[in-house]
Amino acid sequence: MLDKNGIAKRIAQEIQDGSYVNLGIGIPTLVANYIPEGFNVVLQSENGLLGMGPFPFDGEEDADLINAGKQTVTTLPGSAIFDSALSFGMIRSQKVGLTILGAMEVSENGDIANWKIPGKMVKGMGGAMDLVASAKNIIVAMQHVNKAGESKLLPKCSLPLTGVKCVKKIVTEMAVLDILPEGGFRLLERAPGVSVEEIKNATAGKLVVEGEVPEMKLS
Amino acid sequence: MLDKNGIAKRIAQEIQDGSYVNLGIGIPTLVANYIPEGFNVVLQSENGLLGMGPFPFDGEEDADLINAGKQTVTTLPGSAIFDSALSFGMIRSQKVGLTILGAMEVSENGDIANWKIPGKMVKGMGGAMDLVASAKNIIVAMQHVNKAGESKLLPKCSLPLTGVKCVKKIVTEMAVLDILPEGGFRLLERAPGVSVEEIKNATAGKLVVEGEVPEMKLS
Amino acid sequence: MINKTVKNAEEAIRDIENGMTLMLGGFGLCGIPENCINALVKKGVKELTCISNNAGVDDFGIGLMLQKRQLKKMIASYVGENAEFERQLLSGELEVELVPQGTLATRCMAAGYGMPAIFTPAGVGTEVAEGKEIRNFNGKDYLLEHAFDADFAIVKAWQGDTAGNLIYRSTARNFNPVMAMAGKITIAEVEHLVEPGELDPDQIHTPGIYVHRIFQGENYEKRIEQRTTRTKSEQHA
Amino acid sequence: MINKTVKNAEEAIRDIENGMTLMLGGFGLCGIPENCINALVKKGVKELTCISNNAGVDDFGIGLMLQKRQLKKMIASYVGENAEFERQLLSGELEVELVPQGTLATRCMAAGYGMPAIFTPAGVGTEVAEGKEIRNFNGKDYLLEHAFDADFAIVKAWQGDTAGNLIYRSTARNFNPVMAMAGKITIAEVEHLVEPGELDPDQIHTPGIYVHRIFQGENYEKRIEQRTTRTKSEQHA
Repeated sequence: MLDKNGIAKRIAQEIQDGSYVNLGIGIPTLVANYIPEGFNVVLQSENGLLGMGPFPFDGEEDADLINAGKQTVTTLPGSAIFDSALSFGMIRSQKVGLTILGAMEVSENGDIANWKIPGKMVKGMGGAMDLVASAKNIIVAMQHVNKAGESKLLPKCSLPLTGVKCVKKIVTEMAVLDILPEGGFRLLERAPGVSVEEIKNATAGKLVVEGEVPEMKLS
Repeated sequence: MLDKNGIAKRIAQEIQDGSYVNLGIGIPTLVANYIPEGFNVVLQSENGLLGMGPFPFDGEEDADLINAGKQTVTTLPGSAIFDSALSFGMIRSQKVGLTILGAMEVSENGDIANWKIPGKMVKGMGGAMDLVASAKNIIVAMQHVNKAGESKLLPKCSLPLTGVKCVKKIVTEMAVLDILPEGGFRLLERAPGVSVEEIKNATAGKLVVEGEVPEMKLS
Repeated sequence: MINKTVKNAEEAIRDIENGMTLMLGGFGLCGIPENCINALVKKGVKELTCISNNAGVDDFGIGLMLQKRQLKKMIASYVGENAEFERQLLSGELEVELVPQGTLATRCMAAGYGMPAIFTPAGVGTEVAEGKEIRNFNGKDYLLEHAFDADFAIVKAWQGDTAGNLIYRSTARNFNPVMAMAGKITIAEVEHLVEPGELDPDQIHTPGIYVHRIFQGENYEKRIEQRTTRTKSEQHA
Repeated sequence: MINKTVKNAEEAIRDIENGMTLMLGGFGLCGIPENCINALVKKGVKELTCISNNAGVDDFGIGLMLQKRQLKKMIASYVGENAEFERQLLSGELEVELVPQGTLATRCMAAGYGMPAIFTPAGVGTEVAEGKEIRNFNGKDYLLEHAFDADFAIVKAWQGDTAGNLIYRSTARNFNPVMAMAGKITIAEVEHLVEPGELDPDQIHTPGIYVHRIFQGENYEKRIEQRTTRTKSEQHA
């Protein structure tokens, strides 16, 4: 089983050199810590920042400089600031190639739900609906099962959707999976020490296992 | 009869203090010279300049600073520069309240033609179609008759239209007229020395004369 | 130039009345018009519809107006930081329209650009699309979303001149420029009000033509929502 | 940051081929990508569709490409300064689509904002509206106009950094920012190419994400089309 940092570490392997990436709140934010040294990857924050740098040093926080998670951040040499409309302009026009975000549920056809539990929780979708409707590549970082022990990889989402047929890949504490064009979660990699059987039991949606499934390599 | 400067001078009386105005090429450009002292009027140039100043002094021309007529101009304290999309954004959203432009023909219902003579002249509409489709107040500055002696105030335009039912007022070398809601050129003022009869003869469209028509006051 | 200066927030919001629709700039607590919000709370104007990306926190920003029950309706994209908001929403006291963030920004921009509606793929196939027109362009579905129509837009900038030109600082820019363009009347509060000519025309973010009233705000708290830092020892992490 | 630098105009346009659609920034001769235009003329690539507000003059700007018959089609708003253009148009050698200036700018912007189409009142009731969908919003008619789809956008900026961030100077900005956003591949030539960190993030007009190739141009002529001046004696006119 991976911890949150392990999930982030594995997802970081999906990031290509020379790419623009949007990281959602939670585990996705941690991915930034594992981008390979020497890679030129530019992080976009949808409130209006391209080239997001690390957190500021203690005492150097700037209330005017935050990311989409409302955290104080920094700029880097070559950063650019813009308004929220242009920010989603570059998202909608697919200049931001990869979006990594969390989810409450993912369905076997790539639907995602992550913004609302009717009658219980209404935080809002923020920029997630725009991101999943537009990005070429969408990777979900989440736990395989919820706190009640129920699978979050479902035949069909039960919660209100954030986007349809958009998720390309899922990384959980147990596995790496992608969504097959014809539907179904294809098991690509197992977390260290996790068996295919355990993943099967934790996956409510259709799981496709082709041949030997390798263990993740986390350097 | 007014000369070009006379037309410009009369039109300048239509400009309100505290307003944003777009001046077309030709006579409208001259209007800037007659804006009353002390008036705060901001000229918008649709290539992307708000607060257009006078022509530069000899030797101080800047190739990067031109107006929509491609003339070298200057900025003023408080000017702003922006791209062409935002420029037409402020035109479309009616922040630029008054447009003054030339015309080849105007019809009695307020249609205007000023961009094309089929088979003969194709300069293009530039920003004129956007301006006449959006501005709240549109004043045409033109000669009453063309070089062939034919009236340019017509029952219906013969040339391809620039915009429909948009012209509010017309100032020519002979007269000031507005367009009645039900159609027709209402004669508001005569140029010094010009009779109602002469204006009637030079106007092919329906001319409405109500009572005594005063002579223009050009201070 | 045209002088847009008013004395203070009270004068700027003098004619905001019960039942009006207001846009309020800012993202989270970053770049919010603190002075105007405080003046609205003091004025006690009610039944407002507020368009803003977030709803503040319980004791700051729009949260202050929520506490005084001044809002009839909130149009926002994310309201997760505000318990009082959630309470009013779940109890039915507050009407809420949740809008994808990009759609929210673009519906503001559309108003400022004189475009009555825009197309966006955000929300296709979700409950956001319910009752909306869907149109396919080049094989992809888009929703038709309408421009906002706000009586007032209230924004916060870093610098402004008396002609209404605005410059924002860092990510406090966020929704402020698109809202500044979108109000029937736009009010800008700025940290530094200067004379025309002191701002470089090439660096203006919001041209003054969009701004109707401007004043220098005071006592900015600029509260930080998520103070995240690293220690010097992490410098080479 | 991602380094977008190429050596020069020849390298920047290396893969522009016959029959492609190009956007070219500039208004009149102001802010045009002189280096790339010269390189395109030298390369002799043909059957091009060019989207640009104007068509240059006979011996400068896009006019140079017209003289060499490199254009199949021109999409522009105003072409009054170019006699060779008018000749090719009237003789039928050149296909021309005249587009209202605001529509031209907004169709570029739409591409950069990922919006497939926009609504504008410009051209309603005129021949520009022929064959186009008209839609009424709030009692006013608008035309549905589609985003442009260009293989390359070629723009000129004043300053740029190797990450592709651009700053324009004065009204040489014009169409450049909206075209920079709109190309499948965007090429920027700049007067001053600097290292990342030398440009203030708050002052960037075009964020580098939109720019694929950048180089420092040379020998800018920056020709003035209408040199208009006043004498010092007119100072107090």
